[in-house]
Amino acid sequence: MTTPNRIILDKYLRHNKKFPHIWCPGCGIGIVLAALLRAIDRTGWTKDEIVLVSGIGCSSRAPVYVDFNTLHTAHGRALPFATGIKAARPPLKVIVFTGDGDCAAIGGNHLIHACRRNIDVTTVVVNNYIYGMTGGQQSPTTPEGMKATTATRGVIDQPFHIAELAASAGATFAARSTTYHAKELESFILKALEHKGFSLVEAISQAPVCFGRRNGMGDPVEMVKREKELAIPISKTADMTFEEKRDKIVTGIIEEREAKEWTDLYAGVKKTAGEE
Amino acid sequence: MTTPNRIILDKYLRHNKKFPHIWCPGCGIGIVLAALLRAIDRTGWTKDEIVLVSGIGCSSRAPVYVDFNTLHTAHGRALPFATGIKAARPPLKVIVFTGDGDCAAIGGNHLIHACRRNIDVTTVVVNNYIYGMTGGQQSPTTPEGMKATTATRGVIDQPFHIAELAASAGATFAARSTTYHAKELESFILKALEHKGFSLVEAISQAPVCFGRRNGMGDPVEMVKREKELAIPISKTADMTFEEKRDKIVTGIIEEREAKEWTDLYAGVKKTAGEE
Amino acid sequence: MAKADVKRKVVIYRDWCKQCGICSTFCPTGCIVKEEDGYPFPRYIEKCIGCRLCELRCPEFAITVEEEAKSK
Amino acid sequence: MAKADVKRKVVIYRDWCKQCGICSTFCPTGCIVKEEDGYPFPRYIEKCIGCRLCELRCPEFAITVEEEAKSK
Amino acid sequence: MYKEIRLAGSGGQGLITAGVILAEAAIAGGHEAVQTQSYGPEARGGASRADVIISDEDILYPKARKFDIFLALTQEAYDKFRADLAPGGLLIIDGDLVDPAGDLDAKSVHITATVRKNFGDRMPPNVMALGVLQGLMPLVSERKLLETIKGRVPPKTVDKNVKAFKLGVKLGKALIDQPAAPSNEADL
Amino acid sequence: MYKEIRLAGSGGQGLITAGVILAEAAIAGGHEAVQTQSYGPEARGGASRADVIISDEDILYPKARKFDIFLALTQEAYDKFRADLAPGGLLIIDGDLVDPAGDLDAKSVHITATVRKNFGDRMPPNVMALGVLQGLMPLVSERKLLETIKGRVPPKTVDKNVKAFKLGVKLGKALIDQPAAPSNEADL
Amino acid sequence: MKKKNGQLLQGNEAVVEGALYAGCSFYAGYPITPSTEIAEVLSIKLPERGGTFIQMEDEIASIGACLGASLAGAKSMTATSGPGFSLMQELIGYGVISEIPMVLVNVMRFGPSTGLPTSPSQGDVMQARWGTHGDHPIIVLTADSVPETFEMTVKAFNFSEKYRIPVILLLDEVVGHMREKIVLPAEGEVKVVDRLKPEMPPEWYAPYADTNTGVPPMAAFGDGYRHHVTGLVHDAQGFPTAKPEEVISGMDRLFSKISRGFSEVCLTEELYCEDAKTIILSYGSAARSARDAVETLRADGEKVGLLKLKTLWPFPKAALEKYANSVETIIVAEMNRGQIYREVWRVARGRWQVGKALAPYGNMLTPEMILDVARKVTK
Amino acid sequence: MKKKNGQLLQGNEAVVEGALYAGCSFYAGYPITPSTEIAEVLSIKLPERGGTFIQMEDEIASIGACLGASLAGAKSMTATSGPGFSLMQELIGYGVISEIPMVLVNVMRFGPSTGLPTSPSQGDVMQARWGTHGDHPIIVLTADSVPETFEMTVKAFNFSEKYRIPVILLLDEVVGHMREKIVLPAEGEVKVVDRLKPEMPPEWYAPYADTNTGVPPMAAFGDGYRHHVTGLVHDAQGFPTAKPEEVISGMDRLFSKISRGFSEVCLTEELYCEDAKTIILSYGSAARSARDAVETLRADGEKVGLLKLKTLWPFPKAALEKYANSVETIIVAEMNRGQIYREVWRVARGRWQVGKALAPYGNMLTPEMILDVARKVTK
Ligand SMILES: Cc1ncc(C[n+]2csc(CCOP(=O)(O)OP(=O)(O)O)c2C)c(N)n1
Ligand SMILES: Cc1ncc(C[n+]2csc(CCOP(=O)(O)OP(=O)(O)O)c2C)c(N)n1
Ligand code: SF4
Ligand code: SF4
Ligand code: SF4
Ligand code: SF4
Repeated sequence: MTTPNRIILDKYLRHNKKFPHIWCPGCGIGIVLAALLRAIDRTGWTKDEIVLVSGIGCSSRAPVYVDFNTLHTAHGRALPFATGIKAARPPLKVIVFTGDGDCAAIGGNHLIHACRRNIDVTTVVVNNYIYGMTGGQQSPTTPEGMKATTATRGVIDQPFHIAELAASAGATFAARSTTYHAKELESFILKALEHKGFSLVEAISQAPVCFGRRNGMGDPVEMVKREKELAIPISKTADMTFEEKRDKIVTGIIEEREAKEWTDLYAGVKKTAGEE
Repeated sequence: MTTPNRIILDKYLRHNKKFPHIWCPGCGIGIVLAALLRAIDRTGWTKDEIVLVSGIGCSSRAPVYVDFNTLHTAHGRALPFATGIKAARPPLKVIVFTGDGDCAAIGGNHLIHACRRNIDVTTVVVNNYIYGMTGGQQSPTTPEGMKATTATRGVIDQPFHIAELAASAGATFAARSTTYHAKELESFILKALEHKGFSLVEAISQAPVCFGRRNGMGDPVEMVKREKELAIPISKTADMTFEEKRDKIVTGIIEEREAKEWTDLYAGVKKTAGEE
Repeated sequence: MAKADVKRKVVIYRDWCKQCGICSTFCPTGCIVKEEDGYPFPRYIEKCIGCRLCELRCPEFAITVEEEAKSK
Repeated sequence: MAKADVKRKVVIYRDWCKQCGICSTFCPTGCIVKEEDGYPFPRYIEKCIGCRLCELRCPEFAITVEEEAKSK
Repeated sequence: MYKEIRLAGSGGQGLITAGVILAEAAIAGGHEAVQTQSYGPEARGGASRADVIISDEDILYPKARKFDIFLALTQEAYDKFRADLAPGGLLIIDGDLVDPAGDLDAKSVHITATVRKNFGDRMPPNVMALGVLQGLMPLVSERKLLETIKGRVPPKTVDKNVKAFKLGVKLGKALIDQPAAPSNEADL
Repeated sequence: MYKEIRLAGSGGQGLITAGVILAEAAIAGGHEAVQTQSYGPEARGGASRADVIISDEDILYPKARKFDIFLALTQEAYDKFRADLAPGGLLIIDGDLVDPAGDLDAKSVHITATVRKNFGDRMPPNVMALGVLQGLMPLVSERKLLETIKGRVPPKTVDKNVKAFKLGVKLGKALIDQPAAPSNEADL
Repeated sequence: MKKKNGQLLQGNEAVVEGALYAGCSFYAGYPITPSTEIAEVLSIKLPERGGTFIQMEDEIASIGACLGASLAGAKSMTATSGPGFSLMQELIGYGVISEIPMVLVNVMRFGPSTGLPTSPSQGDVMQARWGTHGDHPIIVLTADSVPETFEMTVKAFNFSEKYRIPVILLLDEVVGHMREKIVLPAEGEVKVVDRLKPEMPPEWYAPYADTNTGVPPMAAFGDGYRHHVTGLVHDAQGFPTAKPEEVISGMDRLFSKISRGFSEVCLTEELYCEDAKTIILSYGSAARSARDAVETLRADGEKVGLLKLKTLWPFPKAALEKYANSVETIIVAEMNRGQIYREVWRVARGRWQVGKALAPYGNMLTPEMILDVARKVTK
Repeated sequence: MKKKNGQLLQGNEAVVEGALYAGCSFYAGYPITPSTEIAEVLSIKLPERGGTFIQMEDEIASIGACLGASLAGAKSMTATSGPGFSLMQELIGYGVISEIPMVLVNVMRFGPSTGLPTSPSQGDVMQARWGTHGDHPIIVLTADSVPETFEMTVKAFNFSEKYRIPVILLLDEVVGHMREKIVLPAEGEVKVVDRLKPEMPPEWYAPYADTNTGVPPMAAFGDGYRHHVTGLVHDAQGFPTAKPEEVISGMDRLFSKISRGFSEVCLTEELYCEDAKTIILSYGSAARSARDAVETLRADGEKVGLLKLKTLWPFPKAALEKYANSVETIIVAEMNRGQIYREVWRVARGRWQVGKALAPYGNMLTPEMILDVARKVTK
């Protein structure tokens, strides 16, 4: 009988890779990856037409485990590579799997420009509020006051809200969910995959070893509970002030609109040019 | 008698520089620079405490003409330099003068992160919708359908709206005006200078040679008229749809809020650390 | 197939499980419990309602919830 | 000082002027006109209301609008 | 033949195009030609100049150094480069825009004014300038030049430009009082 | 004296700290010491190992190659590095976690279990392991070791760690049946 | 629109023509003087032929998109100048270790930093060899004329496809901006190399396996050969490894695939070298002045030859070795402070003297400047 | 907290101590293994002393912020590893041409690209010299132990301030991560150099004027000496220029200010070189193995010496020249494919042979590997 995980195990995991995977016990990256794989399965796409692209980071290690065309680029550069792949061969389904640092720190410019271009790439960001792979430094999403190895007295910068930022840069689909809401997460990712244009799903995730421990957040279970408690659907935030929303995790579809997609438009340019 | 321009001439222009300046006849950069200088004059700041920082581009050539501490950095990098200056010596008044390409193309990541950090730097962007210095290539703000040397069949990407993008990245002051509205522009810049935290003023400006000519927009006068016609104050846009606003220039203060500023917060960190 | 007609099996692949405790904690029925040795175990399998939350939330792909028609 | 008491002078520094036409076009009173040679000139100085728009919009820092109390 | 030609003026006068046309016509006529141009500190408007070297042998060093022909359409260009004209070289100026201050060698033509008068404000003087040059000292065949002009100017302006060129040739020929350096390439 | 020591186990057992303490105490005692550690493919959790070289002369090559002492707190560590123990070297294992499979040289102690029993789950076994080592083969003065421990463990845990260390020393001493390589550095 | 007598083309336009001839179907770039014309012309021509032009947000994104497009099967190219070239360095290394073909054109201007942005220079020669971190092989070509620019652009694509490596075409501003005569070859006249595609069944495909050339076949994403690509050191399957034997064989193959091709890759042109006591070694636009000087000297009866480099890296050592017993002095003529000059000393090993004729101030090296140096030597 | 017998410190921590000792008051950086500890420890210690630590969005921003802070008067530093170092290349050139002091630490790991991110390597040696576009001078220091790391960090600041140039401290992972004994000097014990400030009235100040050292005094923004700073070639006032004479004098001064300081800047250590027929030349952690090997060989009666480089660039040629008449072979021992090895051939000019003992696979070079090579030579 095929349960979701059976499908993942049989169809999508690379059998020549070493499992369990490298992520720390209880780290949420695996939950996000599983949600992505279930969503992919629901699209009906073949593995040959899917390209999974990442940068560098714990989350960016995901592609190695899964049996698609997989590409582990340099830190922050997943989106330019993805853009090149999609622009050069539009029938490919291009998905980026990235972390908050990879995508919003060093990769921030590529993120906003991919949004602006509205190119048909789906980005799944594992936002664990920290740089995991390098051992727990502040990230652009670390909430104010939290501790990190480079902010032992607490972070003083404002954090980015990745989904909102993406929307305001031009992304035509942007949503946020958490590893606690694994099913909702899956459904948002599915919507994102099926959306024509640039889409982004921000998955709030626990990083027990490199973030939770330092901030006294308890074990992975406590961290997942926290996600449950802090989550508030966007539909309920209309009357909330900035301050009230500040410590919440606003979940839901932040942006969804139709707009012409880049490769479609470029196909038009080719057509005109060819006829000139 | 001291008229605004007399003040500029006597007090702020570098007398050993060659005038008229290098900008093409009718180009709006000089109008934006003049507005900045008038606003600076109104702050009462001394020239010694002001640092004017730019990147590379026609607009980024401004600092060379004015008698402050001036810094002409590399393409896109004005904000990191400005951040270093401000963080290292907070009493300095740090102002960035940049172009749409410099600030929102190659410099886009620095822009959103300076906004996020809410560091007390004022950025004045001359948005002329084009890369001027390199001769008229598409910029991230070039409106869809417009022509550029690298988009002779018309731009297909969505444009950034810099002030809105800055606000959503965390800027605590963001405003937009045009060279036609030189007085309003001056007043927004003054507000930005006096604002504590990261502030940005987007100045829509005509680039007759590298943009207007290619797009049949007529001479500088025609281009300035266009600004007048397309401008619509933000107060009147509440009920407008995305499509309706699309071709307009929304002017006014897009964002203005109070939030703790980075160097102030860091002063707190120093205090705590020193007492530990 | 009516619920009552279904027989469930919660298979936990111990070789991959890192004992994070997520499945047992969030199992809405208390079917899975964390054993002495730290590993989860579907001790009260009869309580299982087949919601698959354990399966979806396991970071290790280590759980599958299998259902079979009950042989009457 | 009442407006009528003021004498205005619109000084255009021709060496810096690039003849873009902005000042003359947007002068609300028609005081400045573009001459044959392409340069602006405050031909109808008496119309000038001292709004300084020409000064503020000149990209070349080439205009100053000066005011003096009229000698009665 | 080995000739270095400099066409100098300001951006918008179309002198780069003129240089390109000249070089292209030379190639079409079986010569070697190299065209270079100067860029200011930035790739923007302002002063502009195009150099062409036409030769019957391989052109190695590609930059003009002592030009045989110098056409100056602005005072700035004239002042800057006059000294680099080879002794006995041909100097053409737009007499309305350049004051040669007693420079007796200068052949003065009213190019810009003639263009304006005949074709209006928006027409650049470049093609007529080429005509003048051709009239004075033909370096390449007139037929090749005309063909090249037709290929290089905006399609809608072909007729006007052909006319301008021919007018230029006339102006040029009229200037020949006694050809200082008679060209034997006239009938290439 | 020239001794290479490897302390190996998994992340969270605090073996890097143990290595640092050992090296620091050696320095405080007037020796030279170098401490190095391995990093996996990333700077993250997982396997962990700390090497210490203690010597009375300059230590040039800084990496341990044939260790005189090897402490293994996990099976993985034991399997991976057993072969690199110098002949006659001292091998200490946590008997509850490592199966030495008939390795007769292994000195087996119940470090982790003893720590758990006495100090609870959250206490790492590192300092007790140092005690065991000290009991078995003192390389540096016990006083210096204790001082260093006090300076390197979290302030709130100093007392517990001192106790753990002393308990370790006891466990270690108890293991000495007939000291295979008697140490004459005991009273440094 | 081929012309009988050839046509007038700018160096940058010749890059465009060469790229299209070689089958380039993807360009991503960010404008910068003096390379911008390459982007501008391609933005018009690529879509006419079904190819794709995309302007990216910066140079890092530009090379990233090119590498991505190449992985998707396209022959891709970007062009830039010094500042952008510096920014691309990290991903050049990515292309090398992941063995992704692409062509990177750097039309050099005077640096460091913004320097003199419209002045010619050959200041990025050593950077092209060493600019990215870590040991790595690289292929760097150059050209001294418009026709040679076309030729070397095609070669750049050919080498990049054949050896699975980013190839750098290093032009100088003079060559990039000058217009001269070129007779464009007809289709099929010049050899065009396409990358080797795998023919085995997908299960057997190892994207980084050793082969008899050292270059494994390359499947495009979407071709049914699902595989993994990473900038980490990887095994033959493309998966990360730190096993010493796999690191050694993987890294060694990376270098040896190029060294096995040295004789094909190292291109030079020689003139009067056989009996030369003095050889002037030059490349790019400086080589035009060098040839001018050599012709003058030969006319004066001096035994002087010209060795022109068309490949800068790997350094064409063998071409110099050939004359090790006959030449007394090699004068390096270049537009920088002596970058290839250093290299010539390195390979000299005391067998010949090395002189230099340099133009390191954003100026063009003239024949006279070379003659001055050469005459001192030959005297 | 100074300890009598010294204290145990990690190499990266020694960088921190050296920086603080030298007066560093500003750090901007982006984490990367194996340099991250430098940032982490400074993030704690800098604010305790009134200094500023800021984590930037990437490495480009990090070096940009450091250059800005330096212009505002702070001694500033950043630290990174290969990938970040590649990204910083453009702005290194900016610092050089604009003459802005700062220290850039690169704790090398194995490349190219992500490579083997926790494995040691000395693969960025040539990149440190040539990584940015255009001809430029640079100072690159290295260290082989924790105490030397402290010493060279202080020197890096001193040279950067004295010569107004970014100084690169090139460490390898082994040195960065090992802990060993160090006796930290008391305040005043080691010389600390501060930048020369202008003393003339502001109207007379020319920020890029020639002086008797070639290094003009440097005013900080806010000191009342309003001036212009640009990455374009500039005149003595700092304003852009393309006038040949100004380009020549400006660029020449940029190089000559460093060459005038060669004897001070080029640091080496020598052991048994006087009578050596074979010299082992090494640096960084490889030099520890080299010394080990040399001691063994001397004990065996071989005439072998050690030449340890503490300065990599400018290449300390004079230290080799000294033995040009006595040495027969110089063996270069390094952890790459022979980067300094090439350089030693370059300066050899046929006077000595050059051998190599390399560890180019992310491994540490051992004394045995060096002995193997050396014994073949000495035999
Ligand atoms: C150019 C460059 N800079 C820095 C690094 C070091 N680095 C690797 S991963 C990482 C951060 C990863 O954080 P994130 O993207 O949030 O992923 P996570 O590990 O938390 O999943 C950093 C800084 C690098 N590899 N390359
Ligand atoms: C790293 C780098 N890439 C590209 C360039 C080339 N370049 C100089 S200015 C410019 C664009 C300027 O556009 P914008 O900032 O809009 O200013 P404008 O000239 O329109 O005022 C570009 C692409 C450069 N100098 N450096
Ligand atoms: S280091 Fe952090 S992000 Fe990485 S696997 Fe562990 S918990 Fe997850
Ligand atoms: S399927 Fe639901 S009820 Fe059954 S064990 Fe899993 S979480 Fe518990
Ligand atoms: S001040 Fe006003 S009215 Fe007077 S000339 Fe200027 S624009 Fe016209
Ligand atoms: S606005 Fe200024 S530059 Fe333009 S025409 Fe008037 S005075 Fe001249």
